[in-house]
Parts: sequence; C-alpha cells; structure tokens
Amino acid sequence: MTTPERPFIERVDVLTNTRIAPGVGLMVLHAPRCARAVQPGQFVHLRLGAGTDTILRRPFSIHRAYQDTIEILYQVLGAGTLRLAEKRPGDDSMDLVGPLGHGWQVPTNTAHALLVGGGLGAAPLGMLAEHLAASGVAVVVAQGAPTAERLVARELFERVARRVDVATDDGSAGELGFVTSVTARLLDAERFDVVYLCGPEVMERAVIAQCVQHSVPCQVSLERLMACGVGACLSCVVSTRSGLKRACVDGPVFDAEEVLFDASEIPPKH
Amino acid sequence: MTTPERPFIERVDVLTNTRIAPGVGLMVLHAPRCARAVQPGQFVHLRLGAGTDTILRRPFSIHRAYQDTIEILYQVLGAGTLRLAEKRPGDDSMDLVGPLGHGWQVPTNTAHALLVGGGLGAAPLGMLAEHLAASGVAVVVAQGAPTAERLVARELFERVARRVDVATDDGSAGELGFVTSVTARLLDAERFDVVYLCGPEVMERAVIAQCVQHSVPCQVSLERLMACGVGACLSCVVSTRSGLKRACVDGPVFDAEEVLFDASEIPPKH
Amino acid sequence: MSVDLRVALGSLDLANPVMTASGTFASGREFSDFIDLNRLGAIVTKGVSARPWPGNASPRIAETASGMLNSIGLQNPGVDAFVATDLTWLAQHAPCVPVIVNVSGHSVAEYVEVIERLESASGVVGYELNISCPNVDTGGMAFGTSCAAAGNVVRACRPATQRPLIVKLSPNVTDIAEIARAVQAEGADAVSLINTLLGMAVDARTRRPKLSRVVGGLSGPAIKPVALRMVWQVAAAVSIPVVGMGGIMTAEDAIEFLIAGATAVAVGTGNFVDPTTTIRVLDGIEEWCRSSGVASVRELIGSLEVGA
Amino acid sequence: MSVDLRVALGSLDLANPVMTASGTFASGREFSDFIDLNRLGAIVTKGVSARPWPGNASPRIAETASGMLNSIGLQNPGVDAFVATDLTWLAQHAPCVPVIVNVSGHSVAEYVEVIERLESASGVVGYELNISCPNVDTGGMAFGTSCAAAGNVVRACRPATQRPLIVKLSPNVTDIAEIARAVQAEGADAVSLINTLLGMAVDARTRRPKLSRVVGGLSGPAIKPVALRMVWQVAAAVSIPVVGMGGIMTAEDAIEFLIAGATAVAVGTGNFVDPTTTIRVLDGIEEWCRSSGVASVRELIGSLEVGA
Ligand SMILES: Cc1cc2nc3c(=O)[nH]c(=O)nc-3n(C[C@H](O)[C@H](O)[C@H](O)COP(=O)(O)OP(=O)(O)OC[C@H]3O[C@@H](n4cnc5c(N)ncnc54)[C@H](O)[C@@H]3O)c2cc1C
Ligand SMILES: Cc1cc2nc3c(=O)[nH]c(=O)nc-3n(C[C@H](O)[C@H](O)[C@H](O)COP(=O)(O)OP(=O)(O)OC[C@H]3O[C@@H](n4cnc5c(N)ncnc54)[C@H](O)[C@@H]3O)c2cc1C
Ligand SMILES: Cc1cc2nc3c(=O)[nH]c(=O)nc-3n(C[C@H](O)[C@H](O)[C@H](O)COP(=O)(O)O)c2cc1C
Ligand SMILES: Cc1cc2nc3c(=O)[nH]c(=O)nc-3n(C[C@H](O)[C@H](O)[C@H](O)COP(=O)(O)O)c2cc1C
Ligand code: FES
Ligand code: FES
Repeated sequence: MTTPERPFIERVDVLTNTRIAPGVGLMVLHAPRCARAVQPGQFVHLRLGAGTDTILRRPFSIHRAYQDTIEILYQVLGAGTLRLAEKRPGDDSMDLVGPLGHGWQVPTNTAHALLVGGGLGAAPLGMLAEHLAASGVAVVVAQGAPTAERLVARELFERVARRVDVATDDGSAGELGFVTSVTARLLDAERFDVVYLCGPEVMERAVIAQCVQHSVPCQVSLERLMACGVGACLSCVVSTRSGLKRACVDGPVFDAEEVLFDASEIPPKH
Repeated sequence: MTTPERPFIERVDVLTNTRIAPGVGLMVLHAPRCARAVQPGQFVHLRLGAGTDTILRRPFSIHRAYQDTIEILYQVLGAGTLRLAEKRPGDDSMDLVGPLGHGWQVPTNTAHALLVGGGLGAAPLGMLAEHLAASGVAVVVAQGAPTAERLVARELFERVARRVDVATDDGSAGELGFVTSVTARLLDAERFDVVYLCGPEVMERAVIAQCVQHSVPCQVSLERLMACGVGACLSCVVSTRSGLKRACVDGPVFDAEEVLFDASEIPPKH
Repeated sequence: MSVDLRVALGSLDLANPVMTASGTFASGREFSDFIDLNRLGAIVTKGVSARPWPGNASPRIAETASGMLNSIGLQNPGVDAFVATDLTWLAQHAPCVPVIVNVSGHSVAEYVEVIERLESASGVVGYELNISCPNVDTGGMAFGTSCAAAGNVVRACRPATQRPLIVKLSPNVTDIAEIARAVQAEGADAVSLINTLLGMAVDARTRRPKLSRVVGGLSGPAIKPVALRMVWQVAAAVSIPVVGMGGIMTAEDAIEFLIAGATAVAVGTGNFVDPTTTIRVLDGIEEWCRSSGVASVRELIGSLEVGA
Repeated sequence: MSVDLRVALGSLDLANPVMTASGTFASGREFSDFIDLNRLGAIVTKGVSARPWPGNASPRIAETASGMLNSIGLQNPGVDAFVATDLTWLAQHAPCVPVIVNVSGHSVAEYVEVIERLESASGVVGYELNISCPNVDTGGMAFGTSCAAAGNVVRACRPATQRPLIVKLSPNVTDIAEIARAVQAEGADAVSLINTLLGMAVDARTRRPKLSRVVGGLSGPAIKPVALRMVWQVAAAVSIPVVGMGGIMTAEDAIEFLIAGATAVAVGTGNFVDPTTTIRVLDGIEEWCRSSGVASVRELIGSLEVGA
C-alpha cells in the first residue's frame, strides 16, 4: 500500500443510518475525499455536531469505503454513540478529521491471511478483507460475538473470504463459546502468513499468545481514549517494547509482539 | 378570569415552525393540557432538549392557545432561540413547565382597551386581544416594529381589533418613528379603561408616563432573566413600590404604577 | 428486592440521601406543584439571615457552558419572616420532610443570632452554615476561605444549639480538606460541598460583565468534576459525614458522589432544568441499587476502588 | 479597514494575540496538516523537563460536561530530545512563528537546568514556567499554590535567562492575584492563566475513577467562567501582561478574555475539537474588530466597563 495521505477535515453527510443488530448501527456517510484517501485499518475522528455537550470527537474505524462514501459500524455505548444513532439521513452537522492512523500492513508475499474479529472488532477488518481478496490473498475469517445477529459484517466476510468460522457466546451461530477456540483450531490446522486481529483486549491477548506459539506474525488494532486523534495530546499511549507509542498515529494497528499489554485497557463495556 | 391552574410539566410536539419575518419564528406546539389551562399573559418555560448545552429553560409568552395547541412567537437572539429555530415538525425533544406567571387582568366594566406592543412585545398580547374581543371589549392596538414585515401578529390584531395603528422605524408601514407617538395620539384622542403594554423597557417607560399623565390604568409585561421560572431562585426580581417581586410568579404582568424601573433591565438586543 | 435508602448525617437520620441544595429550592413550596416534598431526604432551605437582605442588583444570572452563574446575593426576608411564612407552610404541607435551615451572616454574631431565633422553632432538624457564599461583600465566602475564620463561625455557633450543624464549604480554596478538618475540630456534625465556584461572564458586544455584580457563583454540570474531587478529598480527611453536591442532574451523578465518599447528596441547578430532578434522582438511585444488587445505599458511600 | 493585531508580552512582540496552550498542540507539527503555523501569534510547546518523563498510566482522559479531564502527567522525552527533534522541525517548517517553551521541573533546580540547556538553542523566544500542573506528584502544582514556592521558582530561573519568563498560574488556589503579585515581584515578564482545575470523574458501574491517576485537570468551555474571573482579578493586581486561557473555542470567547484584561490568549482543548480553532479564532478576532470599528486589538485589552 502507498504512503498514507495527510489527514484533513471533511464535512460529512449522513446517507443512511441503520440499526443492524441490537445496539449496533451502520452509518453510510458521503465523504468523497476521505473515501479516496483511506487505507484499511485507518479511522476517522468524528465531530458529532455543534455545541459542547459531547465535546470530544469520537474515533471510528472505517469499515468500508467506495466511490464517495465511507461506512462506519458502531456500537451504542454512551452519550456520543447514542447521538450517532439518532442521526437521520440528510444530517450534515458532522465533520471528520481523517483518515487517521497507521493501518494494516500487508507483508510482501502474503498469500494466506487470517482475520480475527471479536464483536465490533470486525469493523476495521471489512475494508481489509475486501482489499486482500481483490489482490488475490486467500482470506480466512474467525469471528466471535455474543449472539448470531451481532456477528456484524458477516455477509461481507462470507462474500470475500474462503472460509468464515464463527463462535457465539450463546451458540446461536457457529461454535458455542469464544472465538479463541476457533482461532486455536485454525492456527493448529493451517499455516497463515499473517493474522489480523481486532476485538476486546482480553481476546486480543489470547489470540496473540496463540500466534506467538505458532510463530505466525500478528497485527493488532488497539483502542485507546483519544482527545486530539492527531498525535499531539498523548492521551492514547500504548506501552510497547520501543517505549510509549500513540495509538492515533503510531497505531491503531501495531505489530502484536511490540505491544506490552499493561493494565491500561479501557474498561470493557461491550 | 378564573384562578390560574397550578403549573405542570408537559412534553410538547412541534407541529409547525415557520419563519414569519427576518429572525422571527412562529412555533405551533401540541400541548393539550397547557392549551386548556393557560390564561392571557402567562408564559411557558421551555426546555429545548436533552443535554447540558443550553442548560436553562427559556421563557416564552403564549401567543395563542386553541384546542390542543399553543403558539409561540420568538425572535432569534442567541443559542437557545437558534436551537428553537432549527426544530422541525415532529420534534418531540422539548417539554414545558407552565402555564406560569400572573397574566393580564381585566378590570370589571372594561369596555375599551388599548393594547400596545413593541417588536416581540406583541407576542403576549395575541391571546389577550382575542379574549377581550370575544367578551365584547372594544380593542384598539398600537403596534411598533423596525419594519413592516416585523409587525408580528398584525393579522390577528386586524381581525379582532376595532382599530390597529402602527409605526415603523423605517416608515415601511404606518407612521415613521416609534409607537410612542401613536400611543400619545391615541391617549389624547380617546378615553381607555385600561392599557396593556409589552415591549422594550425604554418604550414601556415612555408609554407608562403617558398613561400616568392621562390617568389611565396600565398593566405592563416585563422580561427578566429566569432560571427556575417558578418563584424559587430569585433571579428575576423586579423592584416595585411594595419591594422586590419575582417576575415569574408575581409577574410577568404588573400594575405599571407599581414598577420602579431601576437600571436592571436586560441589555436590549432587539 | 427492597433497597434500604436510609443514611445518617451524624445524629440526623434521613429516609434517603437526596436533599435540596440551598438557594435553588426556596423552602420547597414552589416545587410542591411538581413533586411530593415528603419523599425528599431533607429540604435545605434558602439562606436565612437575622435581618432582611435585599440581594444584588439585576442581572443576577448568566448561562454558561453546561452551567450558570448566579449573584443572587442571599436575598431573604430575615429569620422572623422565614419562621412565620416558610416554616409555617412546611409544617402544614410537608410535615414528614426534615428541614435544614441554611444560615447566613454578615458577621459571626449574625449566624448565632439566626440559630438562636430558630432554636425555638419546631420543624427544624438542623442548620447548614453557609460560610461560602461568593455573592456578598462582607461575610459569606470570606468565612470559608481560611481555617481560622471557618473555625470561628463554628465555634461561635456550636454552643447555641444541640441540633446538627452542617458546614457548607467553599471550593474557592487551595486546600478544602484543611478547612473541613478545621470545622470538624470545632464540632461540626457534617460538611456539605461544594458551594459555587467564583466565575464571571463578559458580554463582548457591550464590553460589560453579564452580572451586575461582575462576579458570581458557577454551578451545574460544568463543576461536577471539581465537586467530585473535593468530596473525595474531604471524605478522606474527616470522619464526619459529607453532603455532596455540584452538577447533579441524574441518579448516576448522585451515585458517583456517594461512591466518592458522600453520605448524602443535594440537587441544586438541576431543579431549574427539571423541577422533578430530586425525585428522578431518588427513584433512579433505588432502581440502580436494585438492578446492581446493592441492598443498602450505604454500601455505596466511599466505595471508590482506587489502585490496580 | 485594516486591523492592527499586534500585542506585546513585555519585550516580546507578537503579530497577533492568538497562542497555543501548552500540552494541547505538541510543538505544532501535528497541526501543520490543518493550519499555517506561521500565522500564529506564538506556539507554546508541550511541557519540557530536563530528563525524559514517562507521564501517567492510562486512561489519561475523561470527557465531562462541556469539558475534559486529563492526567497526561507531562510525558516528554526531555530537553535534549526536544531540541533535536521539535526545535529542529520548527526551525525548518515554521520559521516565522515565535516559539515559547513550556518548562517543567520536579525541583527548582530542574526548571533552571531546562532553561540553561535551551539558552543556547535558537528559535526560542521565551519560556513559560509551568508551576501549575496538577498531574505530577512532585513539583508541578505544588509550586503554584503558595506565594513562597512560586516566588522561589521564578527567583531561581530569572538569572538564567534574559528571555521573557511567563509564569503559568494554577487556578486551584484561594487567591490567584496574590500568587501573580509574588511572581511579578521576582521578575516575571508575564503571567498565563488558567491551568486546569483539579477534578475527578467516577465510573458508577465499576466504582472506579475514570482516570488511572484518580484526579486530573479540567479544561474546556466548562471552566471559562472561572478563567475569565481570574484573568480579570490578576489583570487588576499586576502590571505585567496576562495571557488568558480556559475554554476558548471561538473568537468571541477570545475577545471576552481580552476585554477582561488579557493581552494575549491561548487555545487548548479547542484544538482537539477542531484542529483549525486557533486560526478560526484569529480570523474571527480580526473580523470582529473590523465590523466593530476597532482599529487595534490593543484597544480591547482590559476594556471591561464595570459599574453603572
Ligand atoms: C481507533 C479507534 C477505532 C474505533 N473504531 C470503532 C468502530 O469502528 N466502531 C465502534 O463502535 N467503536 C469504535 N471505537 C470505539 C469508539 O470510539 C467508542 O465506543 C466511542 O467513542 C464511545 O463513545 P460514547 O460517547 O458512546 O461513549 P462514552 O463512554 O460516553 O464516551 C466517553 C468518552 O470515552 C471515549 N471512549 C469510550 N469508549 C471508548 C473506546 N472503546 N475506545 C475509545 N474511546 C472510547 C469516547 O470517545 C469519549 O471521549 C474505536 C476506537 C478507537 C480508538
Ligand atoms: C416572561 C417572558 C416571556 C417572554 N416571551 C417571549 C416571547 O414571546 N417571544 C420572544 O421572542 N421572547 C420572549 N422572551 C424573551 C426570551 O425568553 C429570550 O429572548 C430568550 O430566552 C433568549 O434566549 P437565547 O438563548 O436565544 O439568548 P441568549 O442571550 O443566548 O440566552 C442566554 C440566557 O439569557 C436569557 N435571556 C436572554 N434574553 C432574554 C430576555 N430578553 N428575557 C429573558 N431572558 C433572556 C436566556 O433565557 C438564557 O438563559 C420572554 C421572556 C420572559 C421573561
Ligand atoms: C441560584 C442559586 C442560589 C444559591 N443560593 C445559595 C444559598 O443561599 N446558600 C447556599 O449555601 N448555597 C447557595 N447556592 C449554592 C448551591 O446550594 C450549590 O451549592 C451549588 O449551586 C452547587 O450545586 P449545583 O451545581 O447542583 O447547583 C445557590 C446556587 C444557585 C444556583
Ligand atoms: C491534554 C492536556 C495537556 C496539557 N498539558 C499541559 C502542559 O504540559 N503544561 C501546561 O502548562 N499546561 C498544560 N495543559 C493546560 C493547558 O495548557 C491550559 O492551561 C488548560 O487546558 C486550559 O485551557 P483550555 O480550556 O483551552 O484547554 C494541558 C491541558 C490539556 C487538556
Ligand atoms: S489522541 Fe492525542 S496523541 Fe493520540
Ligand atoms: S425565575 Fe426563579 S424566581 Fe423567578
């Protein structure tokens, strides 16, 4: 992939905003400049409207980008995502700063990739899956969620992946249990060139341990609370073997082996 | 008029919200309980929506009330009225506390009344004009505004009044100049039983002086900054001959002779 | 599951921890159209002084981001009128709710005078000494910004009554815990905090202050982070109970204060935004406890988990 | 009409009054994608200490009503790395903008050490002494909350440089004017205020503080009323210029600070909300002056009309 374009501010229009599962929405935004510039794994920092109520921007991965639009998959957790869920088509009160961050890297000669998504962790994997498939990489997806209907982006994965194995907490789709048993099985059975991973931190750690064991390189996308999103405020730091890094510019995607998971994770809500 | 009903909280739905002049809107709200309880000169304290951005309620006179609806005439001045202007039909995010305050009083044997409105001061006079006319009182209206198009509620007044005399700052309707020359003329020419007055404080003072001179009783509606609207916080005090009164419960309508206009008026924006 | 909502401010037992913040609720009458006053943990009245105070000139309020400034200046008709009207009305219409009178003074002697006058009044369960009003020229906040002055007020008032004395602390200080310790040492039964932060608003167009008194007290959600921090610091510094307030609009806000160390909470500016806020907070606390398996609200008090 | 936007902080001439607030703008590089840095009145860099500081554990921020808390804790790579990377980058990419370095220290000696190291660096026009950071255990705010400690820092730093010394004051004090007078007496060329208010946020569900350090600094529109009040008080108390900040998001906010007595203003949290805030404020001030017939922005400084 090419060197990322420098970030910019772009006003966005809501084209559609659909509830696709309990507490999960899919927002399609008209954002032509961002749609063209974004690379898989990058995110936008979204201002939710005027006023000082939810004053900070909110970071969201770009799930997909095509033509003049970008897609965002979001889970309603607090004031900001609630405000997002209330947006109607035609709303033009938001703007984005983006595309931001260091996204997924595709090592040369990658032919076989495993994408692992837990819950909304599937969001940043959508565009990646499409790009990999389009460039001839064989994509396998391991996906976990609480219930079948919260296996977001499943159709996208089914469309482009060679294989999609899922696990749900309640057994309503795929294996009953965590995606980590799926990944354990897949990593035992197949040799992947690279693993792309995003989900709750506890799940990320478990999968990273499996990757280490199988000596498969792994990239992981991390979430941190972010104020500026552009590298200036140091609110999003990640402890790594080479010191403190900023999730917003040095990440959100990191080499899994670099990351020192200290006790600094965001209290998991989802 | 009967003893006012105690105030309550009522959720309101926006039925229509129309720009009727530059910077002036007319909002029709579904508020059945308030529509039935309100008396002329009372007001509602409107919460503009969730969130803490414009945290205080905003007081607005009830311009008209019929069936299940109330009408509010508002001038866009700051953050709150801007937010009001952006409301669309179907909006159900607002609620009112009301009906509030001590409204216009009709002395027994009133047969001939002069209503004097300056700018948005016409707002609280609408319902009064209708009620007086319906009960057989001869209503004369003196109205002033910067321009012809900002003579709000003019049709209402034309409909129910015996006579409507206007003045505009630019002469685009009626006399060129202030409404105070209209009232001077009217008070010289006719004997009114009572004068009902609402407008910028400088205009109110001038008209009150004319009424004193002509020995005509005058009631005046005052604006004060209001936090609670229900008499508890003492932010809306008015100096009167009988001490400090609260505009929200003892007013907004006062006997003009009671009011001591000290230098406490709201800096006039309109 | 039924939730035990009772809390105690020293010897004062409250049916629940939700009180009103002085100056925002008058003596309750104005809110009786909207809520059942008898359900409140306690009513804290507006500030009462020995003789009538006129308060400050208008404008007395200004809206700010997530907050408001006020410079009411303790307008009140004096303690005699207060007893005759407010206490009489409360005795008739809200006989079940504990009434705490917020006491103001231009001088130490005036605080004592107000208390002495109220000692004979029934229907008063305690006093809140306002040594933190930023809106008066003499007295007020001046008493609340040094340990010595704060201690003096309490020392003078303590012998005047057996009823609980709650001391209302000013946030406009370098070290609020130190002031809290000083008033505890003089026999205060509880402390309440925070009073308003001293602030100001300017009208750029007219180049004039928005308040006629220039400065005023900042309240509302804007100050909640400062209030929570001070409640936490004070609760750690003293052994007497803390009444927490500052920006409480929801049950969740109130629970945050309890967790930070408050034994009870008070709703101030929230009453203006929604006159039923107190009861919404009360019902919400009960519901929250029930759904979180908390049998007694007292379990929450000071339950903040700090450290890894 | 062309508007004269120039202001002076003592001997330091600025093309306009819009600066950046330390810690919210790094050294500007991250914002060069969005604005022309050369248009700024001055860049105030993040805090720089003698040796690298790791800052505090995460989470380091929490959103609050119209504001945010931070407990970054002055993470920085130390003065040598700062000179090598930040100053070098600035010299190449923003040669026209005055750079003021925000100086931090665990000890008085560390402040002096940082200044001494920077004296030989070109491209630094002055220093802002941060004696008000609420997010470090030693040093930081402790220096800013007593006149003696604040005076000590300035006394030690003054001989180390001829460059202007701006002292950044803490709002977490009983009397900020007194501290301002103390640093003026020791030779400070200007004061800047306010740093953040000490606050706290609690997660009711987990019963844990939202910041790993428990307390942090409150910034944003929520604190603007407190900031304006303190700027007004300090401007009346000292004769050196005041840099005003706290919640500036718009040109109107900035103008309010100028009217209250600030000679220049700084944008902090506003940079996070909109990375072009500084330039929007600058353009807005110019436009406002033009349409209000104000020929020089200096006419606004301290022009508040108080009284009838
Ligand atoms: C790089 C990146 C990409 C992300 N992509 C997605 C995505 O595609 N879909 C999605 O649903 N969520 C995503 N998140 C998480 C999302 O940003 C938060 O869920 C959201 O900000 C919560 O806002 P709120 O107001 O609803 O919650 P609140 O908890 O009320 O927010 C309060 C504050 O905490 C921050 N915050 C809360 N939770 C998180 C979190 N998990 N991560 C970061 N900040 C948080 C908010 O931004 C805000 O500043 C991403 C986070 C990061 C850092
Ligand atoms: C009893 C009463 C009846 C009123 N009736 C009407 C009416 O029918 N139509 C109409 O257009 N206006 C009316 N007003 C004035 C109206 O309330 C204000 O114009 C409005 O609140 C301005 O809000 P804002 O947010 O746009 O302005 P901002 O100036 O941004 O408001 C800031 C604060 O000041 C208050 N405020 C500002 N101007 C006034 C004012 N003139 N009077 C009272 N409070 C003010 C606001 O409520 C708010 O708390 C009435 C005021 C009162 C007291
Ligand atoms: C309009 C108004 C009047 C107040 N009057 C008093 C008072 O008389 N005595 C007092 O101790 N506190 C007074 N306060 C302070 C409040 O009791 C409370 O401490 C403060 O507002 C913080 O709480 P809040 O953010 O919930 O409003 C007043 C506050 C407001 C807004
Ligand atoms: C994330 C963050 C980091 C900060 N770091 C520093 C710092 O390193 N040194 C300093 O003097 N002030 C620091 N501050 C304080 C700001 O410079 C400013 O004084 C304060 O935020 C108020 O302005 P605002 O409301 O515009 O943000 C920081 C503020 C924030 C929000
Ligand atoms: S969010 Fe500001 S540095 Fe990453
Ligand atoms: S607005 Fe509160 S007393 Fe009138």
